Amino acid sequence: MDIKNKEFMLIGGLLVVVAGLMAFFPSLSDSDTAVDWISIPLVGFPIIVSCILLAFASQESRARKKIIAVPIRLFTLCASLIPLAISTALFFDWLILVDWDLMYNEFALEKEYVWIESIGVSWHVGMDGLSFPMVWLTSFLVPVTIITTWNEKDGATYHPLLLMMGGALIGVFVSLDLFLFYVFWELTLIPMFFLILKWGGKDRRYAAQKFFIYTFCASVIMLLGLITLYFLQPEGSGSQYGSVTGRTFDMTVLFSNATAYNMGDNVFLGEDMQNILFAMLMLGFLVKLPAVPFHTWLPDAHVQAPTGGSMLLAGVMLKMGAYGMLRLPIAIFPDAVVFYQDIIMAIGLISLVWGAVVCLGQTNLKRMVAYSSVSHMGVILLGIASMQPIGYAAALFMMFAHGIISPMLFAVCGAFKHHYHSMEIGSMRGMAKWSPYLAVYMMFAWMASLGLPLLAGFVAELMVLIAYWPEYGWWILLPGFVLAITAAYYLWSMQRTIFEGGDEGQPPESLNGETPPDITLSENIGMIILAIFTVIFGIFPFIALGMMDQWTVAFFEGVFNSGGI
Amino acid sequence: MIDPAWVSGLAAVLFIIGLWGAFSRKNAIVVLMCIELMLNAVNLQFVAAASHWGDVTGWVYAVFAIAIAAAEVAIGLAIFLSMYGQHETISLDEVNLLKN
Amino acid sequence: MSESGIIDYAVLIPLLPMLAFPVILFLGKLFNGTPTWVKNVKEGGIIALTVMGASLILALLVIKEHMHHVGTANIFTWFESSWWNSETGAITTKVFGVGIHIDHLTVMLLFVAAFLCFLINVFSIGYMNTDPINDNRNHRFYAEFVLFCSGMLGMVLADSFLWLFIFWELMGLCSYLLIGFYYERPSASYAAKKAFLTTRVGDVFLVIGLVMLWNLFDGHLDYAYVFNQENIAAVNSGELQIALGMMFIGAVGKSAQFPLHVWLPDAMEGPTPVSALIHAATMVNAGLYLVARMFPFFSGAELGALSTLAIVIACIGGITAVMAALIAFVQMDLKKVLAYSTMSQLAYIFTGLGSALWFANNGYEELAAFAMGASLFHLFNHAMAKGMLFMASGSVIHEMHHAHHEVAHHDDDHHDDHDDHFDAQSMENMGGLASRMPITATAMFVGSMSIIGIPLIGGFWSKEGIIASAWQVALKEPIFLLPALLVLIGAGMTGFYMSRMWFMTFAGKPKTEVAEHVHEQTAWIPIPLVTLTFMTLGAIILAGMHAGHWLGDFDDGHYTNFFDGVGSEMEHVFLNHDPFLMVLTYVAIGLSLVLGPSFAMALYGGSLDKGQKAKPWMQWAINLSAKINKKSKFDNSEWANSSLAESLHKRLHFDDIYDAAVMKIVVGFANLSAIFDSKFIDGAIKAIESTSQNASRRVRALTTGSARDYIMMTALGTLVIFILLWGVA
Amino acid sequence: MNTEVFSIDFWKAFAPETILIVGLILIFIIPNLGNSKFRIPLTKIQVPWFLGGRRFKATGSPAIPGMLATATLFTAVGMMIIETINGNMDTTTVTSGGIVILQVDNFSRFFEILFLVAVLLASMASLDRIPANTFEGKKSLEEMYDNRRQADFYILMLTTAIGMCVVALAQDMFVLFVGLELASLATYVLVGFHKESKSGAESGVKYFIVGSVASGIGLYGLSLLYLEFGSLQLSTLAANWGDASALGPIALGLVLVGFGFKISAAPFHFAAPDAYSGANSPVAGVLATASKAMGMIGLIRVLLVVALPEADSDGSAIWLYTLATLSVITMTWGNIAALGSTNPKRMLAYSSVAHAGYMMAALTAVGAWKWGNVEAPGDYAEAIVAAVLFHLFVLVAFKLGAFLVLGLLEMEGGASRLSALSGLARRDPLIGTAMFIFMLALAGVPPLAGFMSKFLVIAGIVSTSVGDLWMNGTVSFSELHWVWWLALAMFINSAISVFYYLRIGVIMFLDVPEEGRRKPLPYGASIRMAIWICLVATIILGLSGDTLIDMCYRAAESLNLA
Repeated sequence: MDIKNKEFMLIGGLLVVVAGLMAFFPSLSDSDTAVDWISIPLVGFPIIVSCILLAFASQESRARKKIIAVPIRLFTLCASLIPLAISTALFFDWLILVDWDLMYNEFALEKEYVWIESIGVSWHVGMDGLSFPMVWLTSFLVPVTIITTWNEKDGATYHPLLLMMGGALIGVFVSLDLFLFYVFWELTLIPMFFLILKWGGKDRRYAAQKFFIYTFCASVIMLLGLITLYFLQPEGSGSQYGSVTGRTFDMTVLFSNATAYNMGDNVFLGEDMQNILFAMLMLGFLVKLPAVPFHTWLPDAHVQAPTGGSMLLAGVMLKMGAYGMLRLPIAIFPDAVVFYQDIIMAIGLISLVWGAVVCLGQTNLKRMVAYSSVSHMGVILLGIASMQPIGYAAALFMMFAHGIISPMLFAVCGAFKHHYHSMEIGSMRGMAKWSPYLAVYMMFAWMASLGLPLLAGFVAELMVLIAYWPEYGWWILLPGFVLAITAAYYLWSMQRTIFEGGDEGQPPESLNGETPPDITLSENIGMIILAIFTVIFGIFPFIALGMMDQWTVAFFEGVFNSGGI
Repeated sequence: MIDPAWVSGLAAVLFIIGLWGAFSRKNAIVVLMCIELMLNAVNLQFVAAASHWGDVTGWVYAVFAIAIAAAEVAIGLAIFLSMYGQHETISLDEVNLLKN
Repeated sequence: MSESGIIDYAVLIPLLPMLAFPVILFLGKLFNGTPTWVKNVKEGGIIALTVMGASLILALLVIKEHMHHVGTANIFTWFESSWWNSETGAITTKVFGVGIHIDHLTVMLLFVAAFLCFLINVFSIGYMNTDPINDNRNHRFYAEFVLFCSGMLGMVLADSFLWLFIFWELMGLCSYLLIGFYYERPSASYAAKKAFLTTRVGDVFLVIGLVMLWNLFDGHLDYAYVFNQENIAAVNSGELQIALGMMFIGAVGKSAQFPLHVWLPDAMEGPTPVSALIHAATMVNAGLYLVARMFPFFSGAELGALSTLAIVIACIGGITAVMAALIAFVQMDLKKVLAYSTMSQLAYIFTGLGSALWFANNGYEELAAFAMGASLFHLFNHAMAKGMLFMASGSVIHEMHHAHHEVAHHDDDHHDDHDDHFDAQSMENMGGLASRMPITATAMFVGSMSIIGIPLIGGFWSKEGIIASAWQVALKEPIFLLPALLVLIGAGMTGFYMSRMWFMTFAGKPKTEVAEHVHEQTAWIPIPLVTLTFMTLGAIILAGMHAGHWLGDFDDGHYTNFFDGVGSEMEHVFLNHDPFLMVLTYVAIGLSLVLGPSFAMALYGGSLDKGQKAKPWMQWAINLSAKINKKSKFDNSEWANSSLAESLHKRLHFDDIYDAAVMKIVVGFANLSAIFDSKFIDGAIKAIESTSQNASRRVRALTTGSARDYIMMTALGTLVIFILLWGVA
Repeated sequence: MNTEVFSIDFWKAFAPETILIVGLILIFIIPNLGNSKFRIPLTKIQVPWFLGGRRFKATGSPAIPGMLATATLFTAVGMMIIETINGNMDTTTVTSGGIVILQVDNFSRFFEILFLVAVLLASMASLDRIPANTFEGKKSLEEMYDNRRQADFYILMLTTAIGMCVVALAQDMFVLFVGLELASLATYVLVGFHKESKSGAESGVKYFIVGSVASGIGLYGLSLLYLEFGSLQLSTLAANWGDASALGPIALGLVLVGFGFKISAAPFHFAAPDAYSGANSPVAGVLATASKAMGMIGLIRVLLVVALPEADSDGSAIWLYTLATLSVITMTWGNIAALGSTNPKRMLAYSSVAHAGYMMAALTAVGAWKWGNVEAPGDYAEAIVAAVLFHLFVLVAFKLGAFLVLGLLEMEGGASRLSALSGLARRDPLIGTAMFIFMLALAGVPPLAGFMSKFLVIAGIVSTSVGDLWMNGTVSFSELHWVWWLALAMFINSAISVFYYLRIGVIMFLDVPEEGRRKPLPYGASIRMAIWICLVATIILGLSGDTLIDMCYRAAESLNLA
């Protein structure tokens, strides 16, 4: 690339940064003096850093790219550790004392800067018991993903994309403004789209587009719901309110409006209005989750996505759907929740059962794991349909636990693809002989995913079942049936890949007779970190569950008790 | 004096003939003539309306419309010429490289 | 009511092995193949032995301390959960903790578990480390083994049903790993999967049962709360029965009872006798433990409300007892005979527990205590005897292997060839080993006698108790006649198949060349055998301690005078004041001692080779068998070829049916679903895409390229606008 | 402030437009400066006359007209921005003989800025796209052609700009139409400018023919309006609209056709894809942005200023259903057609049809005007108009940007197949990324300007459909005005549109460059600069559009709808 382009790039990079700063923090100075721990360190920093790295790397020649990949990788890793360090420190009160025991509609570390004044958009961020675990999870998964996929080709652009993804995901979880929320919601699609498109498998063209379009379609419907909701709110005046529209996108205002209206026997908006808006918002979230029958983008995206992409996709991106449900429609429309309770349950149950049954019919390892995600996400819906704090806490914990376990599942799948160039379940046998480490991690991840006690997934599943029984009684047999099916497909896939095969094993044909290698050191490190945390949260679930339980209690106090059901 | 309504009616007829001709004829020049017909209908209409209202602006409008029509003819013929240079035809039906 | 003392350290009993699991695994991975690791640490065996020893010592200390009173300790809060009352809006928070609960039941199981695990560890150092096939992977075995022990000990010590279940699942995992230890063998891999899945089916119901129980008891599963009689009285006993029934299905799966028994014999196909031993002697007790744990519910609930469940438990037990014994008749594989025997004996215990629960629920406290005691005592006896039998069988198989290697080595040079078809486990290849393996033969002899219920030896005491209890219930509740009759018949059948096994293996002439070269080698194997032999024989002492009255009289302690105890126990058994029970006793003895063994001797007895002599305490039996065998000329070939025998060989077709059901229905449905998913659900999405592409083609075809058409469309559009404007206006 | 034509105040108010005209004249003159002398008749005195003869080397450079045009446009647009940006600009009305001809206010200035920015960017891009070559050395025929027509091209560009400015300023329907014709006639030529190619000539013909018919129909509509009301003054028409006879709607429909062609609404859009694909990319960009905005001015004037019922009346505009139908047809048609299009320029053309549909949907919502639950319809109308203006403005950023990227590709060959774009991101990551961002903006992905504009439009529609219902507390869904469904239609359509926008991205990032396009892109400093400006505007207006939104609001307010 000639020198002139670099000038463009430099100017452009500078402009982007300046624009970003100007746009995001116009009133940084006149807010109160407390340090903003969220905006820049958790959200802005990863995104800006990755943008700069991408701009930098994209200008280099192919040969130079290989050379600069290593320093960029290292730099990305270091950069990704900063959000992790900060979110961890916030949890343990190392930086400042954070009171996580919040009432409904109270947020810790809340910050608000006016952004687009005319329509009442503000950069409003904050965290509570619902979002903080997700924020931590994201900041934790990004470095782990980077480590696990250390050797991915074209790392100079790959790893910055992961970092950007992390920043955008955290942005979704911390935003307390509907507009901001939607912006980040869509922003997550772009790095993922590129991850699939540039590092994906054979059908990546199809998968990347399907992923993008499918989820985009759903979220525009959601956006229409949000806009309608926006205009149905009473006008007000204040810095959050739009100078032109007189309404605000501020979620906290929305929540307090909804709560105030729902008080007593009243209903926020009309009943059919509630139901329709609830359905519109839920549609967006259900597709993201994904729930059957909106799930078919997921297997395609997963199978084609590179390992790192899958890890973040399954680990955090799917949870955005569940997070959104709990944050918006359920919080705002408690009466609609009651109205739709059985339908939510049915969708959850169908997802659960269908996902598991289809898993059993898959022959591709990664496809199977992808469907298992569908199945596990159904559990979250069951928790929500239970209408009990324990069910909600279970859903939250499921999000969290699945967020740790599923990256490991996909890391294992990725290792298969990376080292054996095959993810067909039947194409190899006895790989434990050749890759003992991989076999151990596979076993571990599979067991964790099928809900083995003392690993993170179990508590969530158990709590969901506990919450489910009093509401739906003998329907519980279906989730129970799924527990067995889940075990069946996982064990079946292990039996046909890492086991059997005689003394020498049967490496897949795609290796062309080469000796099958074991996983690399970086994969090893990444997976063992995930494994350790799976065990930690399995044995000591209260670390995360305590906060979640507090949140659900506050949520029920604030939403359903004042909702006057 | 002729009732302006008659003139208007004539204008309408002219207009419809022009429009009809514009899409029923293949020859570009004829189509251009049909367009001129439409513009002439407009002129007639303006003049008729001006006399109906006793307002001088209508005539001014008509003059301007004539100017526009003249410019249009000039540009149109130039464009047709360049088309003929390339396609060696002025039949509109045969000029359809760009479609779909 | 937490107290300080040794119980504070009780948590270490499961914790130590659990911590040893990663240690052994990683050390093994690091030092694999180095001489120190192989020779001195025995590839992790010594580490395992150390922690198991420590656990055993701790366990003994705990047992000593808590022989007489219940101890509990809270460790930490596991999670909190909140419930919302939609009527009142009240939100209550339930705390669920982790803790330790030690009572009589725990003490007994804890001893069995810790003791057996330790012995198994000793045995496996002898067994595993001498087989070249295990080189460089023994550390995996020991790691999985200690994790398994951790599960077993944790399950026993847990203070709630939930933690019981958690450790129960942990054991399930380890059993999966151990059965599939030789993962490269398809049979092992298959058996492992089968074991896990079959027990998983039970576990699903167990979880559902737990969930129901949780809701019944207002968010509590800890024994301290749920066993509180007031709390039990407060719940709906109908629902309680269903919940307990669900949990019982879990126990059925874990303890390999009909109809979820199919995994246990296959688990024996897993090629390590050690893992087989672990399953048969220890893990299967988990189901029994769970059912025994339910006792307070039955005594606390409404009279008679739960008796249906008690009957079901007993019936399942009775059916399994006879079914397993029947299948054991035709087994040739040494370990499989033992496996079926395990199933059958566990079934006895279930029947005993069923009777105990029935009594408890119908207000017969004394009888309930007796039945319960008998059942638990049988559990103890069976665990000891069966542990010994498995070790002995392992010893036999191990030596057979070695002998086979020697023989094969002499014959040709393919000494590392594992692919030949010699089956070291088949009894058809054995015979006459009594003189060549004296210690093993003795152990096997004593163990078999204990299982059969030869008077005064181990299992006799408890088995009589169970049969008596079952019949006593049957007198009050006619449906109970079914299990009562079945266990009585089963006693005779036990006599047959156990004797058959012993005689086929140890008596008669060696059936193969290999069997002639067998001799005992390692020092590690006999130690546990001898220990257990004495434990089995010593059961009489426990009997004297009124182990049979364990449950009811736990706090008083009846064992002050040992000889009085033995005497009264003997009197109780042989000269019962109730004539019915006395007759029953003799019928049972007759069946198990005379009828069964006689048939076995007649069929499989025979004297040893010339010059070979067994130890005197076995020689008489061999001689007797040779005599009976000669005299009777009993021919069972017609029966052996019958269709019944055929289906017994096929394990009464259960496996086939289950396999067919799973493969045809479940997998078939799954495959159809996968097709449906991609063809229809995803197909709908694709159809939208292709439809819109088609539409696009059509719409673009309207842009014909001809300017005239465009003008016409413009004119048409003008018309449309008119119509719309006029239509509205 | 009221002024007469050519008074002092007039020149003050119309300084930027004057500069344009001066610039135009300069482009006529400067290249023709030479050493020619004029001999005074009957004498031998030769007075230097400077026009013609042997051209001076300095002024005769073929690069001069482009520079001049760019500088003129830049100055004019700069003056306008400085005048408008602070928000307190005066309204100047030009009257002549009691007839209001032009009016400078926020609305007209807004559009003038829009037009001039678009033309400025296009002419910047054309500096490279139709490069001027020095006279030294041997030139190919093509290069000679390019040199010859430098002045023609920029004259036409400036003429277009001036015509558009007149449209923006006009207060009389006929003046508006004259401006429209001025701009149109210039664009007809611009479309067919590349007359050495078959497609260039063909596209010119088609655009001309269909455009002439459409403007003929529109003009006829005007004459009917005049017949009905006796005046074409906007204020008069608006005041008397309520008393119109049946001729009113007929005239309205005909005028609608004239403007419908300009904004390329279905079914008057057919010539647009052909014209865009045959024309130079920068010109096509101007057609898709500025020309469309010009049509929108007409629609706003006719529909909102003239044909809206009085604010104190009850009920919605007469054209409500008509426009709703047309908008839905237009957006769906555009998107569906674009879906399978394999020519990027045609695809962009169809997408611009779809965008026209979106804006028509917004106008429809204004037409709902004063239904039961709207107390102050002006507020809602202003919000929607502001949204439309915002949309039109940001379209200049990303739609023109996309065309300019295609223009860059045209410099090394054609850009009429999707494969021309393949591997673009690999060949030039910056341009590839810019194009992708333009595509995302077109699709309406946040946080880009395209999202913001679509968002505002939909918000406007929804706000009208909700009206003052929120005051009731409990709102039933059935109480909403049906224009809410237009918002849904828009969303569904923009969801469809993602498909083809994304395809461009996939092609750029995934595919291998086609044969003959392996080398780096041609450089072209000014076209890249133009692209770069578009890119930055796309991002910044998405992130922080407040200033622009305020401008749009002020512009909408100056329409005095309520």
